Amino acid sequence: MYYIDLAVTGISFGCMYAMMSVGLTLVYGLLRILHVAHAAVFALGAYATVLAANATGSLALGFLAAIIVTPLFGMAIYRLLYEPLLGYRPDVPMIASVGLLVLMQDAFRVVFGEQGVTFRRNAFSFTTFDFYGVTVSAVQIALVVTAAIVFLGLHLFTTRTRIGVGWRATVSKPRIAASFGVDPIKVRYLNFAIGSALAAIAGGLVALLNNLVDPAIGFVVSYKALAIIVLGGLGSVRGTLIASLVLGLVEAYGTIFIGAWLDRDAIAFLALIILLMIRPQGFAGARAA
Amino acid sequence: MLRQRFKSSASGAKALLGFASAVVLLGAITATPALADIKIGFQVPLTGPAATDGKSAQIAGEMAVEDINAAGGVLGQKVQLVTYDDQAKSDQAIFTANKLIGEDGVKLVVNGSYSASGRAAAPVFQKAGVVMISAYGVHPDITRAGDFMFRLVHLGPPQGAATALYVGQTLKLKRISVITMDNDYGQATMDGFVGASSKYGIEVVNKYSYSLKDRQFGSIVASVKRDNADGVYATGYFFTGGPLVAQLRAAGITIPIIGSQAFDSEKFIEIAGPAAEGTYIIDSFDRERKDEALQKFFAGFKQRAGYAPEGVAAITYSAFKLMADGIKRANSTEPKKVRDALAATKDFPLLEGNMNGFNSLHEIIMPIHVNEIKDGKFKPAGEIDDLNAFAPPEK
Amino acid sequence: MSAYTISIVSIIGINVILAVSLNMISGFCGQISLGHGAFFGAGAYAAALAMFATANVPLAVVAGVIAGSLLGIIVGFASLRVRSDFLAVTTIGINFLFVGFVRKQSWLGGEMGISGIPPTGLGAAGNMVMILLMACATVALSLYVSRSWMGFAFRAVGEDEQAATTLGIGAGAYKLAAFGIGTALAGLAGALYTFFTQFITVDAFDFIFSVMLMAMVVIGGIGSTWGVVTAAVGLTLLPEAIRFVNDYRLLVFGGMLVLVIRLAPGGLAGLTRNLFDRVRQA
Amino acid sequence: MSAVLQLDDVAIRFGGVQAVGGVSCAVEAGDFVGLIGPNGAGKTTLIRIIAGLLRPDRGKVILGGIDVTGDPTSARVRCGLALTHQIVRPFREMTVLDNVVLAAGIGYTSEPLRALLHVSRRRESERAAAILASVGLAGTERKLAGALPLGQLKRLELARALAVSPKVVLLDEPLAGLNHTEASKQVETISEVHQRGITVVLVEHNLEEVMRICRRLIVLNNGIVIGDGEPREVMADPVVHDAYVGGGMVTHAEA
Repeated sequence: MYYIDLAVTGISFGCMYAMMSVGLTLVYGLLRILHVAHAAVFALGAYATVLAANATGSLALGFLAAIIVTPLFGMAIYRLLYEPLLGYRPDVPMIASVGLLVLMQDAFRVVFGEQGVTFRRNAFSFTTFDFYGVTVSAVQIALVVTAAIVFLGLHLFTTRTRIGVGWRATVSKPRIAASFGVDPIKVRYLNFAIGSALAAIAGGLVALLNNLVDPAIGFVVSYKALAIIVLGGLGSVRGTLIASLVLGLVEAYGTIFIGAWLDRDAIAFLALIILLMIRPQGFAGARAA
Repeated sequence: MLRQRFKSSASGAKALLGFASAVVLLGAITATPALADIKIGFQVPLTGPAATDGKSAQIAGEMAVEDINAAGGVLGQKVQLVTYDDQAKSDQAIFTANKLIGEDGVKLVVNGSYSASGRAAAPVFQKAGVVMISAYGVHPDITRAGDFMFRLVHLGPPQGAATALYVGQTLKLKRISVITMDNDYGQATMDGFVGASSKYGIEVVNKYSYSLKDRQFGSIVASVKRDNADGVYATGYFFTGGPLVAQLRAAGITIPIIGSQAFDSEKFIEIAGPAAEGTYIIDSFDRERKDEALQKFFAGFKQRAGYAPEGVAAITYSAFKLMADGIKRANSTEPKKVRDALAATKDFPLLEGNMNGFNSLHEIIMPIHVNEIKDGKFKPAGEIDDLNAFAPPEK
Repeated sequence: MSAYTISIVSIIGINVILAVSLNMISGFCGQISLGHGAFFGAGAYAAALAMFATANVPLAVVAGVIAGSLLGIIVGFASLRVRSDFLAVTTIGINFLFVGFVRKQSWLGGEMGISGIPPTGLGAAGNMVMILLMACATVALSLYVSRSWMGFAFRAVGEDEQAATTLGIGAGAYKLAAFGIGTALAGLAGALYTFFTQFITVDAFDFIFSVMLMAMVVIGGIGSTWGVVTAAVGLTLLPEAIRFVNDYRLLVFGGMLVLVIRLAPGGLAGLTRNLFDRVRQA
Repeated sequence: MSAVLQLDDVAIRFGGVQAVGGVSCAVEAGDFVGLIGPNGAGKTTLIRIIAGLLRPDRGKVILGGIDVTGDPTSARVRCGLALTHQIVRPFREMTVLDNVVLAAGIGYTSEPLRALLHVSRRRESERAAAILASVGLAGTERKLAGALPLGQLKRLELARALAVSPKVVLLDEPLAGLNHTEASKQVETISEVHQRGITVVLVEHNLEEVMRICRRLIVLNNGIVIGDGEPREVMADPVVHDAYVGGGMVTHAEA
């Protein structure tokens, strides 16, 4: 039972990481930018969820607010920060992005306070189910289900809809896609909008799970998601999903078995560095090379 | 590359200049000092990971000084607060300590910050002959720096030892799983608990640790569940303890949970919600004590900060009150005299209750209060007053 | 000179060494490193252990330099294997690994850090003079390197590795050299920091600190020694001089980083050059 | 005469494709060799192997008598090989002169420590200026390389190759993308290079020019050498002819 409990923990971590990182990997795939400020988008999503939910008394409205606000923010980042920097080498927008994250994190502190915000009513957080001795919380189930829906939806969107196919084509072969009438600029905005919305959902769920949104909430995302998308072979959605789940599981077991000499954050990077030394191109191979 | 496009940056230059001058202007407005007679230095972490506690400490410090001045000041003089952000970092602490000494000519200081700051600042103040009261820095090094150093919080190890006493004798729990927060406070307190546990017949079933940034404890929760212990003791802050307790309870773990001092915040109850019920918090201050100063502080702080004061706020407030009292008894602001007056403190009323005094190392001697969360409120759950059981180290 | 002035000058000196050394790696040679704090920390811890073992200042400096550069050369080897944007993530990873590892090592004081490090015996003012001398030496070295054939080759490697290779420049050897020199200097800064504080905890060497250093390099003008020195001095003094900056330190630094990259990618150095060009034209 | 560049049974496979299948040849000092072949014949792969960008599955690359098969590009350059890229790769943020000075400083830059210990660039600057003049780029020294038009960049590429004092230069399509006038100028320069005693290996699509200036022709098809010798004789060989016509490449070989 114990190991199953750990696995449940690991899988729910993994789903959470996957939703945090997928936006990052989409941006990288399209623009070759390490969008570190994605973590600020995630944090904004968490704040929007909790604040709107507290104001309206409805969790659904909270999430709705988050997936309206964050895509706008994400697209604004693209328009105001990245677009003018596209001509430079990729380090340049990345450093700007780090700057934006630091700025936003401090801005959250100044605006929403050091203490953080909690849900006023959050029965959801404290609901659990027992499956033959394995305890699963409602939020964990929500995480896994949402992640499944999101990734399935993303898959369908990019294979079945016109705009989705155009999007995927733009990511892999921008010139050809453009010649078939796909507007690459529109695709970029779409990319930021979808990636940001997913981060917002992840943010809202993490807020529920912790029942706390503090200014540091995005910080963990910023570096762990970076490790994940590199592990996943930058730009690969499937690789990101796999890397997230693997990392979630490694952390769930690792916290117990190697926690005595390395802390949890370092585990992700240890895995990352080992992998990069063996396979410099990441899990999913040469797709982005 | 970056160098490539500097030609197009004329507009950038203007924007930067504009920004810089705006900053300078703002600085000029806020930097004008008010003249006052007795300066008390104040180091608090206003930015960085410790900002949560720093903010509370800052508000409490300001309130204390206002209250002191409203009551006519000390020795007929007003008290002026000189506050610096130390980011709870050692280099910034040294830096601001030197600034307090050199620039502001401060002779008396309250360090309202974590150990990393207090440990670094203590030798600097000691060397300069400046009295420092560490409000809530728990590392032993602080008072070991010398005789100008005082501490108003119980050291980590004595807190842990007192917890063991309470868990073993009052709660009568035998098998305990322990969860340590990975920072100096969490570790030192846990060391005290584990060291004293055998004395009270406690068996530590398993030890776990987490980092300050963790908010999800799935693995630890699953492990605690498997341990099948009689109770859980965790060190941490309210923002880690809240999610931890919520997740332990959510996993169906119903055994008693004992939390360390820094769980002490209304926010803890807010975060953990109904799961907070029944949690014991060791060295948490008694909010119901019939004490006018306490109730006034409570109301005032809440109004000012928008949230209820936690232990950190109360102890910082008390530190200023004690400093003022020391000056009064010394009848001088001369650091040496204030130091001697402080060392001789007897039965001084802190917000948390009466302190007995300081020992030879200027560590506080005072019973430890325990709260239990009931109906979403802090309710007294006894005092640990066997002072010998958790006596701090002597010189 | 007041104790305050001494300590601020000391910190400025240390930051100058760190920013200039990072500029050698990221500015001269184009290898973006966001984990400079790790090398700084390695130097600080090594120097602390050396001070406990021998109380010999030169030895502790050497220990710091060696520890910094050893770790740096390991990372340098990693940089040979990974693409440039992977390198940034790898160096972030090194920073987190360093912090995460030291946190759990009781022989390094774990969370408690190491305190009571024996003093250098030079006093605060003496330490400051030593730090300043080292900072000047670092700046001189940086200026020299940028003028030497090595600096020339660094620029080539930073701009186009493959093209450099076809001119007989072994890009790998130069990347290693850049990491080796830059991180040795970071180790030196670590040793000096240890002398200055006599107390170290691992939090002082975290990722955010590395970002601050990168901010100094970018704001100063990546690749320009004088620009970076100016930024290191300015950004250290700014929070001291202006209360607003002190209270909203990260807000201001983050904002400046964004604004500079967005509006003046050449940093301070670029702005001055630009101004100079215009004056000349007028 | 001894071989400055020798290939010994060089072969490489990509997945299921034998891109180069056992090429052996020797280039004598002072020779002027054209390497041609239809698209997909393995020319680019072979050049990348010679340059050290790819490692062959078997066989050896020997430069001036030294086996360099395992060495990186930079080491080969130090052994006397110079390269120009098909797609120009100048250091765009350096001046034209600096681009060449850097190449001329190979004596220093080949060794980081030596590079660290030397500062003066006077001699190299003078040499670089002379080389620039010899390729017809006099007057552009102070411009940023990124600001030059393609025709001049191609010549800059050549100037850089010359500045490393090579024994043999490997020119990868130095005429591609140039208009007629520019191309014939470039051919002239290449001839001058050869007259200075530098061995030239030229990979070029422009068969007309290749036939005109090369002394020897090596023809690749499907990864193997199908013709080697005096240009006219080689092109008269029916095997070569078939390969070209079969490869869909209409040539002016007989013109």
